[in-house]
Amino acid sequence: MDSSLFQLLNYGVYGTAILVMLIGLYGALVKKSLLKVVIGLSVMESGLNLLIVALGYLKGGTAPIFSEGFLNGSNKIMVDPVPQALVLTAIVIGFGVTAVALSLVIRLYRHHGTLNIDEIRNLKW
Amino acid sequence: METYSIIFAIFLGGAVLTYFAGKLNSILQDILFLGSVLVPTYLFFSGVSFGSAMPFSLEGISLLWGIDHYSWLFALIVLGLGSLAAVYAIGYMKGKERKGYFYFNFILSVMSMLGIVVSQDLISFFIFWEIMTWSSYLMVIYNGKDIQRVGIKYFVFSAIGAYAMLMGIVIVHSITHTFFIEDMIQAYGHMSLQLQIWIPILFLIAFAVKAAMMPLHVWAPGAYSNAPMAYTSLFSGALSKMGVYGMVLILVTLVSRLPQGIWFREVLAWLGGITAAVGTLWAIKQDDAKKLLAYSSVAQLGYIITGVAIGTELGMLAGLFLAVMHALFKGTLFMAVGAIEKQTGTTNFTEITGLIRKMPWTFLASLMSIIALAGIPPLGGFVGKWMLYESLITSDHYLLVILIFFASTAGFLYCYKFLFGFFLGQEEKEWEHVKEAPATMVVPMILMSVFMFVLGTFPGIILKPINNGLMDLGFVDSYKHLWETSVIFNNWGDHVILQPILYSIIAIFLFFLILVVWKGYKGTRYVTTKDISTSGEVPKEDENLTFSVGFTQPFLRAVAPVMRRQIDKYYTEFAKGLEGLFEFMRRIYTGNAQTYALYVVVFVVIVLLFKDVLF
Amino acid sequence: MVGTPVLFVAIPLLAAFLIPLLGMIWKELVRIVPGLVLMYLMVLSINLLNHVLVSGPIVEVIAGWAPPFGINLVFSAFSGFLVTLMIFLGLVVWLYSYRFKRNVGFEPAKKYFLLLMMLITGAVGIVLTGDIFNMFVFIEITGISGYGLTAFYTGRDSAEASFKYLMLGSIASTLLLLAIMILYSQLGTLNMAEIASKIHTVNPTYKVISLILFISALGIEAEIFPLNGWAPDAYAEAPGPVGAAFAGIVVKASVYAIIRYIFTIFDISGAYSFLIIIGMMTLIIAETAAIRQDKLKRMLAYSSIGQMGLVLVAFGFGTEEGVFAALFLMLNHAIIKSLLFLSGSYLVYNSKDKKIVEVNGMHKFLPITSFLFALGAFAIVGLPPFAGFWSKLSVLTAAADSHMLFVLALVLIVSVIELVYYLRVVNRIYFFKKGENVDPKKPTFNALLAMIVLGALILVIGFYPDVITGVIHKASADLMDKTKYINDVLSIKQ
Amino acid sequence: MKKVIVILLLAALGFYLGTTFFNIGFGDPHFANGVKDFYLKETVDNLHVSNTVTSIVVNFRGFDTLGEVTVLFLAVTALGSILYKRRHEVGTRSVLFSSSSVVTAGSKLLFPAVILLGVYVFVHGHLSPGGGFQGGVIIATGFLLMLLSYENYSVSHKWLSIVESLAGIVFAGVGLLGFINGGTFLQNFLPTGVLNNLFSGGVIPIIYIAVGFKVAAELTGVIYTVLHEKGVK
Repeated sequence: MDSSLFQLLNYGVYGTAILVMLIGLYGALVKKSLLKVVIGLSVMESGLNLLIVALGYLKGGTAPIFSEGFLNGSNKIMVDPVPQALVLTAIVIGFGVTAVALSLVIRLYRHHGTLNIDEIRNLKW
Repeated sequence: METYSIIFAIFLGGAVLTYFAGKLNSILQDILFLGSVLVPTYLFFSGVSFGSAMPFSLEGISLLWGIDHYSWLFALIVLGLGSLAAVYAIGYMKGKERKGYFYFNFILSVMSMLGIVVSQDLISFFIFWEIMTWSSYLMVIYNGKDIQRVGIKYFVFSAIGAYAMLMGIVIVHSITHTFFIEDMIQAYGHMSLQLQIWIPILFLIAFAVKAAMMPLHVWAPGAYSNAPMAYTSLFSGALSKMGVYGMVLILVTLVSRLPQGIWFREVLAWLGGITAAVGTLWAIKQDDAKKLLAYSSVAQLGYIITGVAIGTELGMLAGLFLAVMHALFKGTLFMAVGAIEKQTGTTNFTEITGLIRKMPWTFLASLMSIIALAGIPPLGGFVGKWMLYESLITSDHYLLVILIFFASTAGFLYCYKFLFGFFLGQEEKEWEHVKEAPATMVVPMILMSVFMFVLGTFPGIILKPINNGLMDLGFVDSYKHLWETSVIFNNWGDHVILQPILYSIIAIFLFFLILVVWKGYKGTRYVTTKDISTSGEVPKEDENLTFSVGFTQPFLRAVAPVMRRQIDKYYTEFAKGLEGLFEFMRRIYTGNAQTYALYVVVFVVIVLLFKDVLF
Repeated sequence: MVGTPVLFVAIPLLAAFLIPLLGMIWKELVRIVPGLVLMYLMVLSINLLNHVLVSGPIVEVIAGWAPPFGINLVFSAFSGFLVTLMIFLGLVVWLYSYRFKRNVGFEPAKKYFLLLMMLITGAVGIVLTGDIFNMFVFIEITGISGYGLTAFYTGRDSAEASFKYLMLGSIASTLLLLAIMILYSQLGTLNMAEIASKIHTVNPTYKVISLILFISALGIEAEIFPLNGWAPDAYAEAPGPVGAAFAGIVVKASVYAIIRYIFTIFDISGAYSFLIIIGMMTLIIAETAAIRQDKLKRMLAYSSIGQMGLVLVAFGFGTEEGVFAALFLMLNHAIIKSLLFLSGSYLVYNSKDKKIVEVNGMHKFLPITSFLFALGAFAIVGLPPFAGFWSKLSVLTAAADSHMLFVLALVLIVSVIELVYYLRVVNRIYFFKKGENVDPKKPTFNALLAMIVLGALILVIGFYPDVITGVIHKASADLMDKTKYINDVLSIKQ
Repeated sequence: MKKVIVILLLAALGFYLGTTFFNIGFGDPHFANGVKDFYLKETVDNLHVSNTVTSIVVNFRGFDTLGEVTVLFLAVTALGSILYKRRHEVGTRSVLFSSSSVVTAGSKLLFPAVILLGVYVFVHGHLSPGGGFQGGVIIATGFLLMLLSYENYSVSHKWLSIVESLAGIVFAGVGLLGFINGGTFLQNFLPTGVLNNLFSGGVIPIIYIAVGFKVAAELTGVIYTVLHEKGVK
């Protein structure tokens, strides 16, 4: 592949991933609805996962599976499998955290009758 | 040295046992209490010898316990007054609640004070210092009165002092790598000038707090008057002397080797003088005997500080002699107030009058102490005051003499107020059934009065140990009798006595005493406060005509401008301001989850921005 | 060999999966099993610690792949000391809450004990693991258990506290993963020892950014100001024993992680002074906030945060003396603050707002609890002859020896503030009149026993600190010796 | 105002992250001697697992996965603890609706297929993309489908819990067996078979099947718990 095109891809892939992260973080920091905050956190994690997977990519590499096709084929480059394994773990953990977060949102809604994060501050100072 | 271990084990075990014995039997508790103060006292004076020390180590720190003549002198104050106060406390505490608590802290206080004087290293010194602080704090809050203000003020000032000392200790340690006081003294000469100035300051702050020196004295009146009197006699008599102990130690061993040391001395001496004056003025203003004595303690400690700070041979002698005397007479006075409080339930001059016939022994003890306090011959107080004046004059501190003399003279006002307010004046019906305090309370007072009397004539009894102590500290290069520079002492055989002229004073005094008491006892009649008429007007029931309340008014009006500026107020304002600031600062925690998350982002961004500076 | 470190994780996990099944057989088992597990681990950790102190660290590989290929656990003097401490506290907390949770019913009790056990396991895992990503997993285990436990009481504002914790926790895990991935992209390995041995080859810019992200992420868990917004709420709203576990166990693990990164993995010297800066900030802000609190547990929480700031300062000196002081402080803080949380939560047991004024006059009703609280208060402000004094002394000595007189003075000034608010509470307990509508609750026997154990330890360490300082000295020497750590781990062959 | 500050801050953060990662570069080998080469070699030579990600997840870094499974388990437990009271009081669904018969019949038809797909995915986790987690999620979607289409479809909580626990025990137990047989936790102690065969990879398929069951049970549990949560109004 052309190197300048690849350079563009570099900015594109990482840029997208980071942008997704920042969008998620923005949502978590600014949106007033608890649900949107939780969504923001999830989006942030997704961006991060994208970033991690992108880090493991190698030019021209295939999926790290030694299928028959790969063993018999000519392309011997594989992408880095470690980030993929890590991302799997990160996704699962992210799922767990999101589930707990949503259950807390349910509790908070039950308790306060609102999802506005500014009104849920009985604990302060 | 096994003795130290045994002594401290008895103190500790005794304290705990005494506390729990209260659950079983009150008398057993009293006996245990007395035992755990008196037995170690006996063991100490019979079993501990000079020069031998007990080294051991804790947490990798080498510690050393031992005594020299200097610390022995203070051990004498602590244990002597401690034992008498303990006997007194038995009577005083009878029937009061929280007896176990009182006994526990009493024993711990005595133990910690003894610990301070036997400590030859800074760590055990500090540990005992802190135990002393918190055990006395627990006594200050014993009554539960005003504890959030008075109690915490006491502890905060003590802690400021103690932490200043701790800072000094660890700085010294970072240079010497040991905690021995000996090593600190050795290494002091090689330190940088900055440290040579700062280390004594840090230590002196701690000692000045305990010795209630201006401007660190504001805790004292409240704390002294809040603690139970049986303890206050020890508190004011012995515990405050720990400040003097440390001060003399620092002044003699460190400051005297510093060329700039003269400034330390001047500042301390003046602060002491001002303390004496201010303490006296405030004492005059009080209507409560506890408060009066508390301020008086502050004032008396001012004399002591001035004496030791002047640092001439006589000045040091005067300071330490006054320290011993103060332990005696202030101990007695607080005991007397305690006895009155116990018998009448109040300590207010405006309420009590004419107890002289109800509590004659208490009166006698009070009279002796007041004479000693005022510095009137022939009691020991005179000797101390004389030496103080002489040392001030011979070292050309004329202004200071005037200040001290003013304080001392003004002091007569409150001395009189105390005597008159309680014991003289008309007998009120209200106090008709008041009886003399029980023997356990009276005997210690009388004993101490006797000591005061004896010391007035034979000051050598205590001057010699003081002399030896100062020699042990290395106050002067070669052994000598420091009192020889004074004009009032005679060496009589081996004993130091006052000029024979004093004997005639004693004789006259005794004559008048007998005359007045005997005569007065015979020819009095009952007169109530209201049994007078002023210009034909009969005073109403609710008019307070007690003489002792009003007679100081003119004087107080004269000095009112001075007294308007209370240091206490500034401290309070400062503390309030701080709390306001803290209140403002904790608004950082807004309670909004998003704000907290924003903090995280801000933190990360700021650290990233400054990463080249920080890392 | 008396056992192996992997059991610290494997046994509780197995038990955690078993507990729901056991609960179907006999309901009481859900309370007993975690205790049994912790007891076993306590014995194991003491045995291993004894072994390690004599004959050097145990490095255990998992799945048979030698470092850096597999994940490895390192039980050294340093980590072993912390693990033993954590498990001991876990045991105490379990003992304390054994009957305390009886009135909440079977299902919540099952979940409570399960989450508590996993909270401890997660913290232990953080300390034991030798792999940065594995540490992330354990941090998440601790985190999720923490969220669940914080929101345990349904009636209060606990969900709010838990949500704050969770929100910051999520951000923390994002930052942590970013940091891990930056390191991985440079070195291609996740093993701590190998990273440490190769870290000098990494471009300094990446190194610093990665370290900043690590500190920020772990700082959230370690309650560094200004990342600690969740902490006071979570401490105050979680059940008392959980507050104790947070203060004594979770925070310790996070601090361990920060320290491991700064001392062993990275070679950035500026990080030490950075530790001092953030530590001092945390100390000052937290203690000043604590003095103005009107809720007891919140006050304790701020105090706990402040103490952790002091721990970081002590680590920041970067000397062995400083590390010793910090470890000693961690030990004392774990014991004393746990005692304060445990006894404090009984002092305000039945009150609605958990206000400080509600402890007024409690000593008449709860004499032993009150005494233990007072003991803890005296100990935590560093009054001799209690345990806190020795650690404070060693911190100050370390500060003076590092010529940080400014830090020394500030720490002492803050100590005075600390003193004031603890004394105010103790005064209230002993000398104020009990409020009208306050209904004291007598502690159960096992709770009392748990508190007494901690109280006795305070006295023992206070009077004779040598019982523990030998171990701490070895632990601090172990942390300082980076080369040995790398060699110990990387010398393991398949 | 707050938004502007946040955007500025995020821009700064993005700048730092962006420059870092742009400099790291995309698709280039970043490091020389990473562990991945070892993994790629060993998974073929020793473990006979063709999906390297699986061999990393289950074997090389199996400890992480154990933790990961625990996180899920804890999430379910925490969820149950957080939402406890309501579920105790009201056992009915919060959202009640009736689906058309097309939906219900279709779901019934699809359900076995979904389950089968899930099982296939996790059984073949060591051969092809996929594995326990993915398979488990697919199975859980099958249950989600049923729960959405039938208003009174219920899953036995007890059985979910039992499956979950048993699967967890199998995972940890296999790990401990490895400890007993091989000396280290999670070590492979079974014959590894032939590469690219269904029965290959030693304990890896066993663990992944357990994970599949566990994830399926846990996710179903989460869905079920949240569905039965009643709102405040």
